[in-house]
Amino acid sequence: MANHLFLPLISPMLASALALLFARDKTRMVARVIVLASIIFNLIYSIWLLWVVGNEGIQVTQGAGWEAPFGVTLVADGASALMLCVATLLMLVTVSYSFASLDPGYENFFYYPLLLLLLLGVSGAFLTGDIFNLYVWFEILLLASFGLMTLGGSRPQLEGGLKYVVLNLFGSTAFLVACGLIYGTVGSLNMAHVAERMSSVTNPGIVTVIACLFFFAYGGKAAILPLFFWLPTSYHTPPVAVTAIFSGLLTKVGAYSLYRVLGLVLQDELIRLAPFVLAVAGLTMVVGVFGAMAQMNVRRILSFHIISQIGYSLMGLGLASAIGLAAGLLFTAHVMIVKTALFFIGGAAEQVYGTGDLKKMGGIARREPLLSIFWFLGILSLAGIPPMSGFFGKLALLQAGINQGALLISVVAAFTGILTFFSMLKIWNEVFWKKSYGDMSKLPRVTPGLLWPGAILVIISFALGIGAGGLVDYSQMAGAQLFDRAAYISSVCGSNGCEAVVDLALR
Amino acid sequence: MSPLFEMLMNGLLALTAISLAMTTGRLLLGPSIPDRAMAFDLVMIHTVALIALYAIIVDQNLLVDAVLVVAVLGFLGTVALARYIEKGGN
Amino acid sequence: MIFLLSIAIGSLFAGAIFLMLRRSVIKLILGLILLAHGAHLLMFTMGDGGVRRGAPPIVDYETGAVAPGTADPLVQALILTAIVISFGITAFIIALAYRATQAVKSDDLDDMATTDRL
Amino acid sequence: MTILETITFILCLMGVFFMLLSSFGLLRLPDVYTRGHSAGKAGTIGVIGVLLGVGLYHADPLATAKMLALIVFFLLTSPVAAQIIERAAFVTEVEMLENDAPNDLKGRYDEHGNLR
Amino acid sequence: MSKTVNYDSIVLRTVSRLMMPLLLLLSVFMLIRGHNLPGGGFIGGLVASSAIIMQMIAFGPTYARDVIRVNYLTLASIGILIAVVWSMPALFFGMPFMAAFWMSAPIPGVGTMGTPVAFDVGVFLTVIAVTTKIALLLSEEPDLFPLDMEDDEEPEAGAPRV
Amino acid sequence: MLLSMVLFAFATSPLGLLARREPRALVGWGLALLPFALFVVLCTQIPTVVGGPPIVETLSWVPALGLELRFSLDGLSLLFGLIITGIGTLIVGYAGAYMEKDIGLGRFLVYMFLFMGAMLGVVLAGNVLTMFVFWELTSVTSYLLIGYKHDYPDARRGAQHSLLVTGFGGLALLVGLLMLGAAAQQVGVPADQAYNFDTMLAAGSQIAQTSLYGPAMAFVFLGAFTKSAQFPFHFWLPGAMQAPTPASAFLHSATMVKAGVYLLARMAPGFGDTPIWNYTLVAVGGFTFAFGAFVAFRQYDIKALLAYTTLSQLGGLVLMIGLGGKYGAEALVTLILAHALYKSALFMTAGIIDHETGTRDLNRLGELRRLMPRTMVIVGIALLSQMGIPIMLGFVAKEWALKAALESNLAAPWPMVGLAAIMVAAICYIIAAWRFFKNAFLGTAHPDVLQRNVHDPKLAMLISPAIPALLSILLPFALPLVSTFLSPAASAVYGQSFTFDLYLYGGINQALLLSLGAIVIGGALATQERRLASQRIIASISGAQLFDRLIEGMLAVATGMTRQIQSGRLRTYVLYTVLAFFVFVGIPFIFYGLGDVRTIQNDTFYFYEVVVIGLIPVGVIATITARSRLGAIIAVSMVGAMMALVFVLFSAADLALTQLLIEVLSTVFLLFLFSVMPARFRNFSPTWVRWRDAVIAVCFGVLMSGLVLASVSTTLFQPLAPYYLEQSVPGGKGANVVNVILVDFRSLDTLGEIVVLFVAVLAIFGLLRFRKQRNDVRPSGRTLQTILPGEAGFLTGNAAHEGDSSTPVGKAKENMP
Amino acid sequence: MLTLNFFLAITWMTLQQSFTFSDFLVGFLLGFGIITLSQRAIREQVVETVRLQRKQDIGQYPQRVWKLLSFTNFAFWSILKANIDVARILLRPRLNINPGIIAIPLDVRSEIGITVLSNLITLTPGTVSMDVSADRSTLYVHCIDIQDPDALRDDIKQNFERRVLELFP
Ligand code: NA
Ligand code: NA
Repeated sequence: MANHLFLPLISPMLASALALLFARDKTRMVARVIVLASIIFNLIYSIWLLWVVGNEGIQVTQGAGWEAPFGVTLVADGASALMLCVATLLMLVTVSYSFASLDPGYENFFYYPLLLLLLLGVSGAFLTGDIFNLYVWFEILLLASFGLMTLGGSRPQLEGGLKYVVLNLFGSTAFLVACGLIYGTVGSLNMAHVAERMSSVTNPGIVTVIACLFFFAYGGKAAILPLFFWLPTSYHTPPVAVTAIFSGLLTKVGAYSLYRVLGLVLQDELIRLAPFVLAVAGLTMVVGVFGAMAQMNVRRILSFHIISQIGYSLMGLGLASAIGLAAGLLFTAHVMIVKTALFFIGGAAEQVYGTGDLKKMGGIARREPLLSIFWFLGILSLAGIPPMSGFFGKLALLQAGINQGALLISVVAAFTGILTFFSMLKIWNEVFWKKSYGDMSKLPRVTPGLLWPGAILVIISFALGIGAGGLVDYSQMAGAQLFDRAAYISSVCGSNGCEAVVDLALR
Repeated sequence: MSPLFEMLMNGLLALTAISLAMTTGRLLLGPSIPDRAMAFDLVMIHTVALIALYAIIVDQNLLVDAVLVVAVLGFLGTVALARYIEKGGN
Repeated sequence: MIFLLSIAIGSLFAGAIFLMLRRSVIKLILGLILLAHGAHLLMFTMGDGGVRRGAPPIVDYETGAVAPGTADPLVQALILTAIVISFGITAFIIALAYRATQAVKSDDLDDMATTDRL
Repeated sequence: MTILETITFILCLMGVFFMLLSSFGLLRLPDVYTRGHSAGKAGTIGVIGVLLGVGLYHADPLATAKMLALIVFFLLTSPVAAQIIERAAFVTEVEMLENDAPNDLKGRYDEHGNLR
Repeated sequence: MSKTVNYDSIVLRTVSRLMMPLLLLLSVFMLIRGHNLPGGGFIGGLVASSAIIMQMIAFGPTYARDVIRVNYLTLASIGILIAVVWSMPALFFGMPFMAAFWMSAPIPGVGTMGTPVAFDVGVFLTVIAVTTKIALLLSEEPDLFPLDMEDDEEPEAGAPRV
Repeated sequence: MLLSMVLFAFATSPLGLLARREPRALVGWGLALLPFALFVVLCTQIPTVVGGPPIVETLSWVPALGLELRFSLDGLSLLFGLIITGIGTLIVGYAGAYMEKDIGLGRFLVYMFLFMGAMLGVVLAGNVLTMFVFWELTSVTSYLLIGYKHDYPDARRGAQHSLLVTGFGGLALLVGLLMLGAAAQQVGVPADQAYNFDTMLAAGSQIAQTSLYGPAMAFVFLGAFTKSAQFPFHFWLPGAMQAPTPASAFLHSATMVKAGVYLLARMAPGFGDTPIWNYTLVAVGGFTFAFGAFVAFRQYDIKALLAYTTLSQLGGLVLMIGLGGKYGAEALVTLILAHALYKSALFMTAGIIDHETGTRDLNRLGELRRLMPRTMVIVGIALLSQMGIPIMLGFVAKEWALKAALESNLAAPWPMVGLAAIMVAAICYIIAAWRFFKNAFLGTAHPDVLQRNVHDPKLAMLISPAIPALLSILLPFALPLVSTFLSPAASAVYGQSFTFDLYLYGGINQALLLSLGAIVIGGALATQERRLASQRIIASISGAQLFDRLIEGMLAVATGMTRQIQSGRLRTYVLYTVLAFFVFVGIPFIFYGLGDVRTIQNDTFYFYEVVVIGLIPVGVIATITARSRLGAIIAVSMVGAMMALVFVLFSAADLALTQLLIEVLSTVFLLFLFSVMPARFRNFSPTWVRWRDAVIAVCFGVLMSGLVLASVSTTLFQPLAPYYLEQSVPGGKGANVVNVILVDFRSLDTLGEIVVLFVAVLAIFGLLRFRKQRNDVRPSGRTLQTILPGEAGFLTGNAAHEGDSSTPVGKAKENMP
Repeated sequence: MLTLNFFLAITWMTLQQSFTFSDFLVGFLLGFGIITLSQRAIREQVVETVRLQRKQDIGQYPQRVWKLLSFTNFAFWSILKANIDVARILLRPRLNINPGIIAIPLDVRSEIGITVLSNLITLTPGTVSMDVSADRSTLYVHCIDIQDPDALRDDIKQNFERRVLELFP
């Protein structure tokens, strides 16, 4: 029993409730300290968890002490631990960027508690081993994201936010329906138990449909091809820090859920649906990057890239193999870090200029050399240029794809890379290299508080590239765990499986 | 519970259901908003009655408290509707 | 009974979709409410043995004895959770729709299309 | 059928009759104000009848007491509901049946909805 | 279309006032009995906030805010804190989070107490606070705007001409 | 040693920043010691390499992906390594003098050093993935070098073209290499060695049998051809001349563009004998050879002229690899050496001319024989080598190229194709060289040029082109030495160890005659250079413009598509989403799920149940058809009440209560806020849209009904419900099992649920109370828009959307809890 | 207030369906808490009623209990009669009604009194209260079938208001 798995959930819950009590001008620092303490605690914990999972295998605990499949199980395997760690890291950086960039007004309106609750939802989603519980965490993170998205109340935020909310709710409803159908069909919600029963289900037809429904639901959260509208319509509207953390976390939780539920629980169905998944993956990559090419605004370009990159994560899923999932995880972890970094850096430029419009910007390379260096390294990482972490994500995916004979998707994935590079270079050319139209000397400089959050993430991306060996090994371990149903089931329910537990309990 | 009583009570439930359907007819037809609001009030009253009758049939005392809450809510809903009909202009 | 319920569920979803395809903010919200109803009712039919009459999942307090044919309590608990969650979200959407309407000065959703303009 | 059951049935029957009556009236009466009569009176008495029946059926004085409390609640709230809806209808100028009967309320509301 | 409306309805005010304490009592009742009969923290909490919202409707938000003088946001976080804190003891005894502890004997008039009950109280408080606060927030918003929207459809027969 | 060399190159690159200081010419030559050190180290390895097997070093990096830092030094690597470091030394010194007045020299040299490290990595790599890593780095660093003068749009454009084309090629190459690796694994090479050059090439003939081989080669060729500017990917190379001349001289003559050639040469031993390989390379290489030379002599810009001869020359190199055989290998390595020497000299002198006269336009230049005699000598020597005039190194190389074509083993037309290409190129080179020399050094110059007090540059600058030019004429007198040095390189290309001997005169043979013939014809035509240059013999194919069109077209497609998809209208999004639902769920349901639908349930039902359930659709219809806002809200509430009744009728009292409470509270919330919106719904949509939506909605509803019927619980599995019922009292101390589940069995759900409510209230609070004018707050209030006089005003941007005149921040603060 | 507290305690016991001392205690404590919380809401009304009661002597406690009982009796039969009247009207083949609104001057002053009266009027034959004027002087009543407005007015004043006045000022 790894009861410590509750800690990353308790900490933000308590901290957000406490920070709320101090959300006043006078006690602002107290609230900040509480928030920071909670996130730092979570970060330390998740790094430790990464280590523990790496050494001791899957960690399991049962909520309220009720044995699986009756209670709510929390499970940490390689994928969860990796995602948890990256998510918490991003949150820490985001909070520090927010300290430097946001008007104090936000603080009085519970910006930081909302961030913590977002982290709570994300962490819960990564750790839970129960499909319905996943729904609950999803709703928490969704609602927190709604709040953050619209906090500030400018017209674009409200317009974009409304669409964001409605389309996400549609996905949530599909998720809920899928939960219901899976319970109706299989009679359980515990992932391990469902996975076990799946192997002996006698009417696989409806199960395939349910798998499709999950694909639709999580796909919507992950912003795959025909379900991504909510993302580009809204992501550029809230403050930079919010966009950044959204880009890092939200769609990735959707991708993670796809990995977890389709990759592990409904594995047989995934294998059956693999060509479809790959087709969607390829189209998502291409359409996303085309969207990015069409944009002339820093954050909107980056937003469309999120979609394109989800295509890569989806490709890892569609390969329907341990190696594929491992590659997808690696890519996803990388893109979480780099994407957030790019939003921070682009956002810093945007804050200096007061606009994200490429046509109006220029001249930053001369004025802010450090910012430019990190941006350039960031786009290299995003485009998959070695030795940045992006290269290894791409390499792993392409290698897995080609080794499995999925040539078409691999080629599409490779060539989407150049389009990605193209549209990122557009930003580089227009914002950094192009001469500024105006006299920039009167504009404020980028403060260290705005520069370093992104820079640190870029440095991490670089370090992950240099130390890619360990990361790739970890991701392959995680991928293998993710694809190994038997091991998962025996970790959660014991070596005899969940059905044996049920038989014993109901004898 | 004697079979006859059960049958009769089922009949009463059916009648109440018919009554409910008729009320819904007014809710559909309107024509004015207060008409609909009034129909809504009566729908809630029917709900109370249905639950109460049903409580007899299934012999469940526990539903009685549910009736209490439904009654409160029916009132609250109707009052809110009436208030906002006045406020918002029809 | 399941057949009838499935028709009701279908009608809830159909109504929800139709309303969400309209341009009025309020219709959109009502559509979302119906959508949630549909999902909840759908879950309800998914309980063990479908739906059951007159057998609430309440056991004898003293002995813990379970009457045969008692309804599935788990699915009820899940729906309860889902209902409360959708309540929170509905409240938020109401507020959001209000603010959006206020900012755009129109209740026409097509007037809220500026953030996508290229 | 025991006596208790018979009494219960009769009370419930009465209640259901009035419920039916109220919904019938709701359909038949010509304007919202007259429909208020049907909803406010028949609905109340109908539900009270049913509640009395239920209260008696369980033959538990405490359950009956609870039912009586509920009946008082209905007597208190149901007419209020009917009358504020009628008021709302009047304030928002829902048409009345045209006839020669007096209308003392006409023109008594000022522009703020205050009744003189 | 929007006009300043007199909220004063004597009957409504009277009935609402009468019902206020009764409904609050009912809410606690629903909370406490929830463990054995339909009810519980959610239902209880919702009933309590219904009571307060009824005041709001009858008297307007300004008054309702003063009916019960608490900071609802603080109350909400206290509710969460109660729910979480009472779920934590198990962790210190090497048991999973939220594992239940029960008193050996029931408290007369209330019933058996245990951490799940305390948890339910947290739920109760959170639900009251959240629902009421949302209602207060929404009701205090100014009217949107007098929209001059022409109807491009024929009015229904018998519809009011406002 | 190899690893430390590459690391040294990267690690010392920041030293380039020293060149920010004066005197830059001196600092430049000082910094040239860095590449020179590498050059010396490589030179010490010559004996080892000439004598024995390649030196291999390995450092584990990402073993799981078959990527290890594996370096190997053989003759070919050594040849390239020496060219890179040797010419690199000269260029760095030259750059110091050339860019003496440019404070950016520091940055430039950093890029140069990085590039040099990357290039060394490419040629020293012993693993295809290692090579790819450095390959990509050369693309990136060359991008930075080409775009060095990024204030100018042309520089940005040239840099972007170069990066896009080579980046595209790089990705293709990666795919190709991975395919080769996969093929290698298929034929039994262990996964951890599948990406090493030696093992992969050793399995070359087996790999060529696999189905992956064809596509793999196609992608590898794409990579190599783009990098080496082969037709039709040649256009980026002239554009890349936007780079400062030292960079052009280094990248686009001596090093980077040869990376593609290097790769092909490296792979030749493994795959060199397959038809795909030979014919593609001969065709592409040959055409580029002739085409580049043909276009070259019509240029007016010296650098463009040089660029085209370069790409022609690259075609020649590819042609040599394609022709194969020992002669092919020998010709290849000789050509590489000769070209590296004369072309770097020419580029550097072109830079000198530009630097001194301020122009590179041949129409404006002239008289330089008088003004810059030393420069003239250097250019003259280098041009002679390029023309392949006897006793120059270029002559030897050309001779060997002709031999390679004449002696080729390829099937019938291909050797002739190669021969023709060589002849055309040789003739055109002479015209081009004469054109350059005559227009620059003879005749008269434009008055503007003469005003600038043109003279030979100082030694620091002149020495760099002088050394390779001199080598071009001196090396033919040390041909045995050169042969010894080149033999291992040729062996590496050929795949077997052998030695060969270069000579200036080997008797009268076909090759010599053809070579001399080309000189004669070329010389004859050269007298007519002005006429030839102005002839529009072929319409000038501007690849760059084509490429721009391609990009513009793609952008247009992207914009159109995005505008179409991302319309901003929520209902369109919902529509797409619903249609996607049909695709994602509906179609699978029809194929897989229909069989599970059990339409007839053996189940009795009561009249009142039918009515209650039936009222749900009725309420839905009432909602849809309601014409007023409140009417619709009431109808929805009615539906909610019926839901609650359904819950009551089917044993879910808790649910019913919760449902009802929440229904009424939601209604109240709706009423709170929407009482002042327009009372009636407007008829926004035309009738056909309504009908369309109705059909879609009904389909959706039917689909959901079908899902219910198909998956409604059966006795497939043992239900879990009994456990909760049985454990409720003993374990959960409560009789209401639903509540026990909520607060005990699945209390984590409930905790999450109240957190949802908690989040909701925070979110709503912020939403309603916090109103700001702008999204972001900047440290100071200034923005570009406030500062710019008006330019930005023309452009549409976000600012236009932010007309929300709501409560200022100050008021929001008052509303604090 | 104490009465209210006791009342709440008893309500609690009713809800709990268990009349033990501990239940009373819990109910009393809860009642105390609730009253403390919602003091503002309740106090105004209590104070007003008591003030008006002092002004207008409405008899001793035993008498009032008796009056309450007789009032209940009266109300019950009136309501039943009212419903039968409505039924008669409704079930007639032709609706032959003459609805209108009449104003009735009020003597009752307390909020509770007005509420009880207006509810009673709503529940009894042919009348539904519509609103009370702001100065509490006039009650407006909608009648389903007005033949003689003055007779109706008298009837309400004599039968209903008098009885209500006996109980509430
Ligand atoms: Na999302
Ligand atoms: Na729950």
